Amino acid sequence: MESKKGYSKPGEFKPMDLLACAAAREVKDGEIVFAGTGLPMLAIMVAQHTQAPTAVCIYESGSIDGRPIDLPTSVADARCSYQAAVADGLTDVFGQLQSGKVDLAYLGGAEVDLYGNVNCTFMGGPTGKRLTGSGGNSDIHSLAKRSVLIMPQLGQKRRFVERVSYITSPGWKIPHWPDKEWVPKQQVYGPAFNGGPAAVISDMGVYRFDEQGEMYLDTVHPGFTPEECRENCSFELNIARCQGETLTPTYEELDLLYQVIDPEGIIMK
Amino acid sequence: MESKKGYSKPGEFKPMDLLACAAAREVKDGEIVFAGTGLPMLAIMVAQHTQAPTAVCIYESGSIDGRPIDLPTSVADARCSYQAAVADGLTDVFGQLQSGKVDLAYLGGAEVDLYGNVNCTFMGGPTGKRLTGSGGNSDIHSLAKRSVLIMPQLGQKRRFVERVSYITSPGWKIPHWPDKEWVPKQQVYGPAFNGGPAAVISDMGVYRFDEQGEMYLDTVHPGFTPEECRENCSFELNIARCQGETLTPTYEELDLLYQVIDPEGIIMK
Amino acid sequence: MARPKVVSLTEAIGQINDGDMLTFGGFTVWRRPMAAIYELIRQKKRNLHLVEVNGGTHDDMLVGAGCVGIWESSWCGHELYGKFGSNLARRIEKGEILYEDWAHIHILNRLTAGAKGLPFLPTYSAMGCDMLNPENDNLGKAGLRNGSNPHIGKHKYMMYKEPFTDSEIVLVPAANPDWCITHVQMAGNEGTVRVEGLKFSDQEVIKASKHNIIITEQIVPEEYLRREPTRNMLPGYLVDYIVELPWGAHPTGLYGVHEPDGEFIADFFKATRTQEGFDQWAEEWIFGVKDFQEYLNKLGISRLESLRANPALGYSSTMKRGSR
Amino acid sequence: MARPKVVSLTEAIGQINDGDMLTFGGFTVWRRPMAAIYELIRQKKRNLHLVEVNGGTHDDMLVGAGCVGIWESSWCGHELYGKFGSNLARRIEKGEILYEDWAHIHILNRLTAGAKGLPFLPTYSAMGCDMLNPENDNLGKAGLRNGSNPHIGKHKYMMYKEPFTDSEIVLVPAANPDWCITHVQMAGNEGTVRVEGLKFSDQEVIKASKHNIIITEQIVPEEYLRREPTRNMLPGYLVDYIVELPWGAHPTGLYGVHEPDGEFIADFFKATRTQEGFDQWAEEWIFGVKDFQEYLNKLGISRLESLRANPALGYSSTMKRGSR
Repeated sequence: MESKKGYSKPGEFKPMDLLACAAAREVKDGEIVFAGTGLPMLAIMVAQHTQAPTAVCIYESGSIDGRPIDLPTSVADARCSYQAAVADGLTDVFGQLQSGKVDLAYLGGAEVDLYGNVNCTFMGGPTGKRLTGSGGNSDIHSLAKRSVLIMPQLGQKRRFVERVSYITSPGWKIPHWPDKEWVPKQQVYGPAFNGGPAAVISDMGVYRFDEQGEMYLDTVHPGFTPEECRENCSFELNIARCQGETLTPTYEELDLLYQVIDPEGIIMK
Repeated sequence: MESKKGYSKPGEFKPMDLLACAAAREVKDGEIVFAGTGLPMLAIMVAQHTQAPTAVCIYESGSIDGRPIDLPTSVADARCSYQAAVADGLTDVFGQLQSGKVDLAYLGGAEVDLYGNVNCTFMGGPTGKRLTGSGGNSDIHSLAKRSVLIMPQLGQKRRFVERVSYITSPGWKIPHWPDKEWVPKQQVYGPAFNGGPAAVISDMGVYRFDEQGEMYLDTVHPGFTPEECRENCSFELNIARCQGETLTPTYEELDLLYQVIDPEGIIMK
Repeated sequence: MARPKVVSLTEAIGQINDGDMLTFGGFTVWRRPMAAIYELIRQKKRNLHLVEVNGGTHDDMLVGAGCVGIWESSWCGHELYGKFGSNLARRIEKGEILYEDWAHIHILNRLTAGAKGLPFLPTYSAMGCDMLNPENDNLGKAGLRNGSNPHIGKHKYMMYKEPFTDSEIVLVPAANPDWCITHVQMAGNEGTVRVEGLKFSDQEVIKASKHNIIITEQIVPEEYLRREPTRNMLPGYLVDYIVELPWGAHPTGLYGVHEPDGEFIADFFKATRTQEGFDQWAEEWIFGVKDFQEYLNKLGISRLESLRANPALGYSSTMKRGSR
Repeated sequence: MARPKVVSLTEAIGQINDGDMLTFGGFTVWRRPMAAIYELIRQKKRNLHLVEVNGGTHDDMLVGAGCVGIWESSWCGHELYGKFGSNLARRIEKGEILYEDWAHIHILNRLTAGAKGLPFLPTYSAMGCDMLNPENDNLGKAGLRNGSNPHIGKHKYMMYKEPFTDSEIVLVPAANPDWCITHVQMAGNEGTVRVEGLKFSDQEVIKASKHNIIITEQIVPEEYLRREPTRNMLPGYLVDYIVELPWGAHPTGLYGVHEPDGEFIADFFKATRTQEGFDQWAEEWIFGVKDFQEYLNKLGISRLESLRANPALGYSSTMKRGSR
C-alpha cells in the first residue's frame, strides 16, 4: 500500500467513497458547518480528521460541535451530543444560521437544477410524487454562506434538470413572489443575502456555479468523461470549464471512512 | 395574644406591615404572580403561606416558583432560584407574560395617576428628576391580567396625581401614539389586552378602579379617614365608594413577616 | 390551576376532541409520544389539524389511521428507517388530505410566535421557494381562510417591506394548537418537567399550546428536580395532565434511556406502502392490543432491553447497527 | 477562526475603540464584568454607545467616568444598594448625555433581533407609554437618525398594523453591538462557556454582538464542560477573547461564587451624588490601583471571603444582611 497521504487508484475505492471525500475537501479549517444526516455527516467528519481539525459541526436538532465516537444515524441521534459544546435546540441553531454564522452547509436533495435550486418535496411538482419535504434544507440553503449538495447522478438524469419541478431550497436564481419574476437570489434576499450553492457533488463529478449562477462541470470523477456527465443531465451542461479529474480518496481518507468514522458499516457498507 | 388567625389592633403593627398584608390578600390560590424587589416579594410570600399555597411567583430575571428559605434582596438574587421549578432568563418569562399567562403582578412606582398610569422614570417629566427608568415595570403593567401597585402616600401627595408627568407603565387610559389621543387601554392593546391595574395599596388605604378606569378609595387603613386619603392626593379622589376599614394584619401574618419570611430584618426592620 | 392532574393515558387522550389542532414534542424519530399516538388512533379521533415543526413516524401513523384532516409541517419521514412518510405521501398524491408545506424556520416561528403571544414573527428563510408560491396556499385554495376555522388565519404568510433596512421579509402567522403532547424523561409530582439531551423545539411548541399533556418515563419528587432548576424546562402550571408511562416513546428514541427501534420503524414503513398494509399493521400493533401495556408485552422484554442506552454514553453501546 | 484567544484583560479591552457600541452580560447588580469596566475607565475610552437590556452599577460608573456618549436601556440603578444611577441621572438632567429609554421587552427584543439576524422584532409591550412618545425620540431630535452613525437606525420604532389579526404592534429595530463583555463562572480552554444560575439575557446579547469578550472565574478543561453539553451556553466560535480573572465581577454578585458587595455599592452610590464625589471614588478605586489584582489586594481577603457563597445554597449563609 502507498503512503497514507497518497491517492488511491481506480478500483481501490467505491463511488460513494469518492463522493464523501470530494465533499470533505470543501471544508476549510475553522469553518462553521451545518450538516444533514448520512453522507454529509461523513464528509464533515473526514474533513475534521484531515485539513479542518477546528471546523465545527452544527446539526439542526440543536447540537453544536459534537465529537461523536460512534457514527450518528440522524441529526437528533444521542451520538451527536457526545462531547458537544452545546446541546440545546432549533431556536439556537437556526438563529445562528440566520445571523450569518454558518460558513458551509452540506445537504442532499432529490432534484437539482441549472441554478442550484433543490427539490426534496415533490418529484414532478405538487401533483407528482411526494417526498419528505424541506426539513431544514430550505432554511440552510437560504441562509448559509456556501452550500454543498451531495446527490446521486449516474443513470438518474431526471435528478439534474433545467428547472426543478418544485423549489424546496433556493439556488442562484429564484422567483420573486408574488410577481413570479425570476431574479438573482441576492436581489430577493437583500441585506439577508449570505451566499448560495458552492458545489454539487455527485457520483460522476464536481459541479460549481459560474458568474451567472449557472452550473458547470468543474472536475470529472475518474472513470467518467465530461460528456458522460452531460448525458446524465437533463439540461445542456457546460463542460467547457472542466479542470480535469477529481482527486481520488487518499488511503488515509479511506481508512478514516471505514475504520474510524463508520467502522460499523452503517453508511459505508 | 389572640388566636393566630385574629386581626391585630392599631399599635400592634407598623404601616409597612399593613401594606404588605393588604397586598398579600390580592393573590388567589393557584395564580401566577410576577413580583418585583422589596415589598412585592414579601406580599407574595405572605400569600403563599396563607390563602394561596399553590400560587407561583415569577421574577423577571428568569426564576420561576422559587422556594427561598432566605429573603432575596433583588429579583436576580441567588436566593430566588432556591428550589425553583425553572431558572432560565428574560426571554422565557417575558414571553410567558406577553402570552397572557400572568394573573397578577406586584410593582412599585414613584408616581401614580387617576387612571393607574405609573411613573418611575422622571419626576416632572423628561426635564425633571431622573429615576431608574422602567425595568420590567412597563412590560408587566402592559401585559399582566391584574397589577397591584404598592406605593407610599402619607405626606407625599405629589406621588398621587391627576396625570403622571411621564408614563412609564400604562393604566386604564393612555395616549394612542402618534396621534396622542387619550383612549382606554383596551383600544390601544386590541387582541393583546389582558387587563390592567387592579389596586393601588398605600400606607393610607386600598384604591381600586371604577368602570371608567378611574381610581377610588376602596378601604381606608385604620387610623386614617377617607378625607385624609383624599388630602394626600393631588387630584379629587373619589371616596364615595369606600367600604370601610382595611383589615389589619393577622397575628399569623405578622409572625410570618417577622419570623418566617424576613427574620433577618432586611425589609421588615 | 397551578398544578397538573396525574391521570391515565386513556383519560388524558379522552380530553382531545375531533377537529382539535395538535402538535407534539420531539424531533423526527426522537422522543415522540408514541403511546399517545396509539391511543389517539384507538379512540378514533377524526379531522385533527396537525401543526408540527417536523413530522415523523407518529404523524404518518395518525394520517394512515384517518385521524388527520389538515397537516402543516416542514417534513415527514422516518430518518434512515424509511424514505418518507408513505401514508402522508399517498393521501397527498390522491388529494385525500389538506396540507401546507413550510420551511423549518417558518413553522418554528409560527409556534414561537404563538408561545410569545405575538401575531407573527419575521424570517428571511425560504424566500423564492415554492412553500411561499401563492399557488401553493392550499388552505386558501380550499376556501378555509375565510374565518370559519379559528385555527386557520387570513393569510398563509405576508411579504413585508420592513421600514428599518428596507428589506423584504416573510411574516408567518402565530399558531396556537389546542394540545401539545410531549414525552419526557422526568416530571415532578407538582409538574416540573425536565428533558435530558436536546430540547429540540419543545419549549416553543408547549408554550404555544392551550393545553399540555406530558407523558413521562417516571414521576419523581419535585424536590429532586428543583435542586437544579437550570436543568428544568417547564414549571407545572404550564402542564394540564401528566401521564407516567415508561417506554411510552417506543419505537422512537429517548436520549439516555433507549434507542429508536429502527427495525420496528422500517417494518412500519414497508407496511405503509399501501393502505391495506398499514391497516394490517395497525390491526396487529394498535387495535390488536388492549393498551400500551399489552403492546409492550407483545414487543417483549428482550427486544426492549436491546434498545437500552448505556448511561455513560446516552445511547446503546451493544446494539447492532451496520453491516459490519 | 473557530477558537478564541486567551489574553490579559488589558489586551482584551485594548481592542475596543472610542465610539464603539457596547453591551454586557448579567442583570442589574449580578454577574457584571466589573474588572473590565474598571479597565475601560483606566484606558479612558470615550464616546461609547451603551445598549443594555438593563443597566446597573457598571453603567453608572462608565457614565461617571465620562466614557459614555449614548445610553440606551430600560433601567439604571443599584437594586437595594442605591436608589438610582446617580451619575447617569445627573448627566441626563444636565443634558450632558444622549439617551433613549425603553421597556425591558423592547430592548431585549432589539438585541434578540440582532442575535437572530433579523431587522426587527414585534412586541405589544409599553404601548401608550412615554418611551414610545415620538417627542421622546432623543437620538432623532439630536439629528442622529440620518444614517451617519451605523449604530443608529432611521426609526426609534414603528407602529405596525399587522395583517393577521389587524392589531397594532410595536416593531423595534435590531441592535448589534460591536462588543459584549460577559463575566461567567467557567470557560473551557477551547472557549465553550458555562453560566451557573440564571442566564438572564446573556445568550441574546452575546449572539447579537460582533465581538465577544468572556471573563471567567476559571478556565477549565473542555472535556469537563462537554460531559454535559445541555448545561453550556455558548460554543467557542462565538467568543473572540477569553480572560481568566477570579473575582472579576466584584462588587456585583456571582451565583454560586459570591454575593454582591452591597456595602461597596452603597458607598459608591453615596459618593456619586456629586461628580466630585465620583471622581474621588474613582481616584481611590480605579486610577489609584495599577490593575485589578491591586484592587483585590486593597479590598483584602477578609472582605472578599465574607462574600463567599455556601456551595449548597449558591449564596452566603453567614453574611449579615438585615437589622436583626
